[in-house]
Amino acid sequence: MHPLYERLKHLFPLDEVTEQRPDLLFVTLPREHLRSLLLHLRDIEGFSHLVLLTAVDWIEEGQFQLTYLLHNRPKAQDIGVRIKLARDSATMESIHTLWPTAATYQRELREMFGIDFPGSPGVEEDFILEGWIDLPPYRRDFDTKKFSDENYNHRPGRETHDPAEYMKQQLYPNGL
Amino acid sequence: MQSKDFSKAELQKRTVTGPDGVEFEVDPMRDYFCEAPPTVMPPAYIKIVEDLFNWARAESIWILGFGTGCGAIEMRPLMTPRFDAYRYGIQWRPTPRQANLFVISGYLSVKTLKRAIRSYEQMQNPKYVVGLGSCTINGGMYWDSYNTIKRLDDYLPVDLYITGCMPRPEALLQGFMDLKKVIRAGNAEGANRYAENFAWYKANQKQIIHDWDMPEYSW
Amino acid sequence: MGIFDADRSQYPTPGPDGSLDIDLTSGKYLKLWQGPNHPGITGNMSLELIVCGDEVVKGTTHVGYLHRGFEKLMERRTFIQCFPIVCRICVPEPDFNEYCYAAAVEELAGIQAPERANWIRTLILEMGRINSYLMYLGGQAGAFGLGVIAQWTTYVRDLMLDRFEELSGARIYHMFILPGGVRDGLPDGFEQRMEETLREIEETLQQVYDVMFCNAVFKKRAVGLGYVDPAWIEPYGITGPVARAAGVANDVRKDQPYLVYPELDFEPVIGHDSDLYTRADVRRRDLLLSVDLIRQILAGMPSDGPLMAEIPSVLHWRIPRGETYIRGECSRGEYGYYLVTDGSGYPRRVNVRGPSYTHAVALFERLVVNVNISDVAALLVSLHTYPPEIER
Amino acid sequence: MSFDWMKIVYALLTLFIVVNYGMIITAIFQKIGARIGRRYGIPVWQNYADLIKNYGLRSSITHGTMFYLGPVFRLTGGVGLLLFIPVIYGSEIFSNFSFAGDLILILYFVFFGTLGMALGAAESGHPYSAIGITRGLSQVTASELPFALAVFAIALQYQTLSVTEIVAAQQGGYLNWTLFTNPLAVMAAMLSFLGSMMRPPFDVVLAPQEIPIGPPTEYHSSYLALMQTNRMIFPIAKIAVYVCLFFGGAVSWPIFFLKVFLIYFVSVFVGVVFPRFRVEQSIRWFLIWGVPIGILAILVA
Repeated sequence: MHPLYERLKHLFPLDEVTEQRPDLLFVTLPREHLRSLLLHLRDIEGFSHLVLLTAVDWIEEGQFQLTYLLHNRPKAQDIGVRIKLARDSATMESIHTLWPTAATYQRELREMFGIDFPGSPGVEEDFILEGWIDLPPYRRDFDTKKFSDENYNHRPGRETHDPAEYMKQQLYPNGL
Repeated sequence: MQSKDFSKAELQKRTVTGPDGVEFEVDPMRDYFCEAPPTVMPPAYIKIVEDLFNWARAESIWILGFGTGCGAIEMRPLMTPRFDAYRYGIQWRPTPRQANLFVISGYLSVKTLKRAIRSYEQMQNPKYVVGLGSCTINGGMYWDSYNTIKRLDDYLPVDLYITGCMPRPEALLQGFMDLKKVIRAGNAEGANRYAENFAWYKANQKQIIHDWDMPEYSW
Repeated sequence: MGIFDADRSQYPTPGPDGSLDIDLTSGKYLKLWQGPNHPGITGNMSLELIVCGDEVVKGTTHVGYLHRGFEKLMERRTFIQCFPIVCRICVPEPDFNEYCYAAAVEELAGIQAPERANWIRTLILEMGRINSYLMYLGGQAGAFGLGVIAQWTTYVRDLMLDRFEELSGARIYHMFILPGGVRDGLPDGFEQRMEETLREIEETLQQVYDVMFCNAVFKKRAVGLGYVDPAWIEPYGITGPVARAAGVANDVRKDQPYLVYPELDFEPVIGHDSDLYTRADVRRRDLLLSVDLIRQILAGMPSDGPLMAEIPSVLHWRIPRGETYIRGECSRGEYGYYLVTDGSGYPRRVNVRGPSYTHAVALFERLVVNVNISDVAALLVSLHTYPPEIER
Repeated sequence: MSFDWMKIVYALLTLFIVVNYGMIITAIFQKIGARIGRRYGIPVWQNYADLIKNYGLRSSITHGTMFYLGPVFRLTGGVGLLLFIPVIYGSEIFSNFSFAGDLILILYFVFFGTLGMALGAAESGHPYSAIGITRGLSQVTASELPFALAVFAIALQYQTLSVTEIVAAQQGGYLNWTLFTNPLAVMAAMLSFLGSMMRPPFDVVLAPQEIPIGPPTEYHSSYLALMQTNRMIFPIAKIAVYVCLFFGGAVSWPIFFLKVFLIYFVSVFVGVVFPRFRVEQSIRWFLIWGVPIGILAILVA
């Protein structure tokens, strides 16, 4: 197993671990240990660069996955920390005190996924959208095509085919 | 969901104390925005004067320097040695007051559309709009996006579309040449069309821009 | 203290949490908006500046004018349908989107791109880097009112676009690097025409150096402006030339070599003063480095071999559940794609990590404080931000 | 003393010639700038088209009385300056309204336009206008200092306040020009000249990338056209002052055109290859380089 994982597994209750590449490790962690793990990684393991913070909507499982991706430049190592949140009333503690730049990511997540980060600077303000009236758009249950059809006037004449269906008809006219 | 309240604190009516200690009332909605709707401006009465003006308008096209989308990237080549649009009397103005031509360079997100309309309304009659790229015509690549408009001519009076994704500078030059013909023939009356159908345009704009800090009346 | 230094006592003092209490009605401050319709702003974004006299007390970046929801759109497109739209995320340097997306899909699908395709990919990425830097040099000089540099650099950039055109058929959106390989090989005589273009670029860069970097007025304005403390690099996630100008050899091409970079001979360009002038100089030298790399690539490229790996039929292309992150060094810094798949024919989630995201928002808001209003545009340009990659 | 009404007609003729010359010379200089950027450049008649178009715009909004008067004041500055200098020395027709103390009036008119602009721009209410005009006034004040000093120096040198007499004193060979008799004053004045031409490195007032585009931000249609007209007249008028005071005047139109072109070219030559100063840098530059030379010129005289 990955040497980094060997060092971490005694300290933190890591769940699912994926070694994607020799230099990229993903670990899953209960949410209450996030801050201590990030501090450990930043200050002791040298993962001092927050590459990104984003979310994935696993709507089937009723969960949001938050991914904190950290990078250790001297060792050329990346680690992604996965946190699972319940999809309804999703809130998470803010890490803007560890990395000031995380505030921007948290603003975006709040707007695009509806995940709240209480205490993060400016998290209440509009970041990208303005006057948004529907579900947060990056959630899986928000259908962008439906929204676009309902709200915008389309110019007639554009024929849309479901590409898979269309190509099936083109390639296999007699059925698969 | 439509009833969401977008009123902002800085736009509320309030009493402020000036630096000299005098108190006065501020109503930003009324004080900061012009309330007069645009009016139709007829062409000059004498034909030869109008023709002269149309010639000058065609020969001196001042573009508003507002790159709304990716099309803005081809603007710099357009103004530099290889394509050099200055040869045709085309130049950039940084302020909408002095510009005549608004090039919508690509898709408009709703947030930009609001600014684009404001900029357009600040321009002086006669003014022209050129839509650049497929995305202004029918949404192009972003036909199913939740944040971009699909037909520009519902919101602003478009004089000319230039197709492509993205249009090459040659296409832009050709488009400007065509626009010149339209102007010289006296057919570029987009501003008057906008004034005549103001209610229709506003209704279209209102349909998608939900957060609009303008007085209710010009809505 | 010089006679023109401002009296700091009239400025607001930040509260314990760093927030400023600014009373705009006091008449002491003026709120200014720069952009989105402003010639000094790179692209379509806006800055909300609160100034006191000539100096900025507080600056806020507002983005979102270019948001098209790519990350959402890709969730409802198949893997191959995503390929033509990814390049539209970052307009001035689209190739990195194509490469990162292709590499992420290849990794999760277990496809190995052929050797020759990797060489061509590297070539394209370096060509795109040159374009981007040429654009930057013009913009940086233009922000100080030196318009002639933009004319020269855009002229040679057009020559580079010609090379792109003969390679891929398009000037801006090349759509050349697709998952599995590249679309085509090099056309006949490409090396020779490329060499001519490179010579022209070097010549122009020499002139740019003479007129811009040796110019007393440019130095007077640029030296010492916008100092980025090396201690900020980690907290603010600074990468690329901004970090290299601060003396940190932060270059993904060297740190985590991808494509054929391990076979090329180069050293990351670094500077030491970390001000606007150094950043411009680092980018100029990096441009020369790219010229050199292109020569090495053309010399080392295998002349034949497959260009595309076998990819599954696009109708049945499913990728098993997994997630990965691919990074590359674009002209602004670290560019990365975070791709999550769920076993279906569509990506579950794509997240684009552009360097401008941190540079233009958190870092810029920090840097702009106490900067003279004349220098705001130049400062923004010196971070080399492209708004479309902030909001996608 | 009876007033000669024909003088008004003659002055208008001068104005006409200068406006057209200004239109063409400006276009030519833009073309030269374009050639340095490897471009072809605008057609020579471009300025006429721009002007007609701006006069021909149908709508024009206003921000108040002073908004109207700003461009008018500005134009008055240019025209007034022109009317009180003997453009062509020795010519009955083109010596305009020059009189004994006109040097003082000229100094005043050089400044007048900017002051008028300040009123108009302030009324327009755009923050960038306000910033631009603050910059404009500070820079004009700083750049006027060396010019004023140079003018005092040559007034002392020639012991007169009449431009016509100063020109007369310079006739009879190159070596009689102030350029050679009092090089320090000319140097100070030329430094000031660079500052007043609104070209880099001293174009802080317009500075499109910083404060688009300063005082005229809100101006448009016929207001802008008036200001454009002034931009054609004012530089030529200002250079005409320089020709008269420092470069031996002009005895015929071709000589006038040639001298104006060459002097104008100095500012263009400097302008194309320099970025712009910040406003305090430019003020400092005038105080450090211009003023001492001007004081030296007075001491020498």
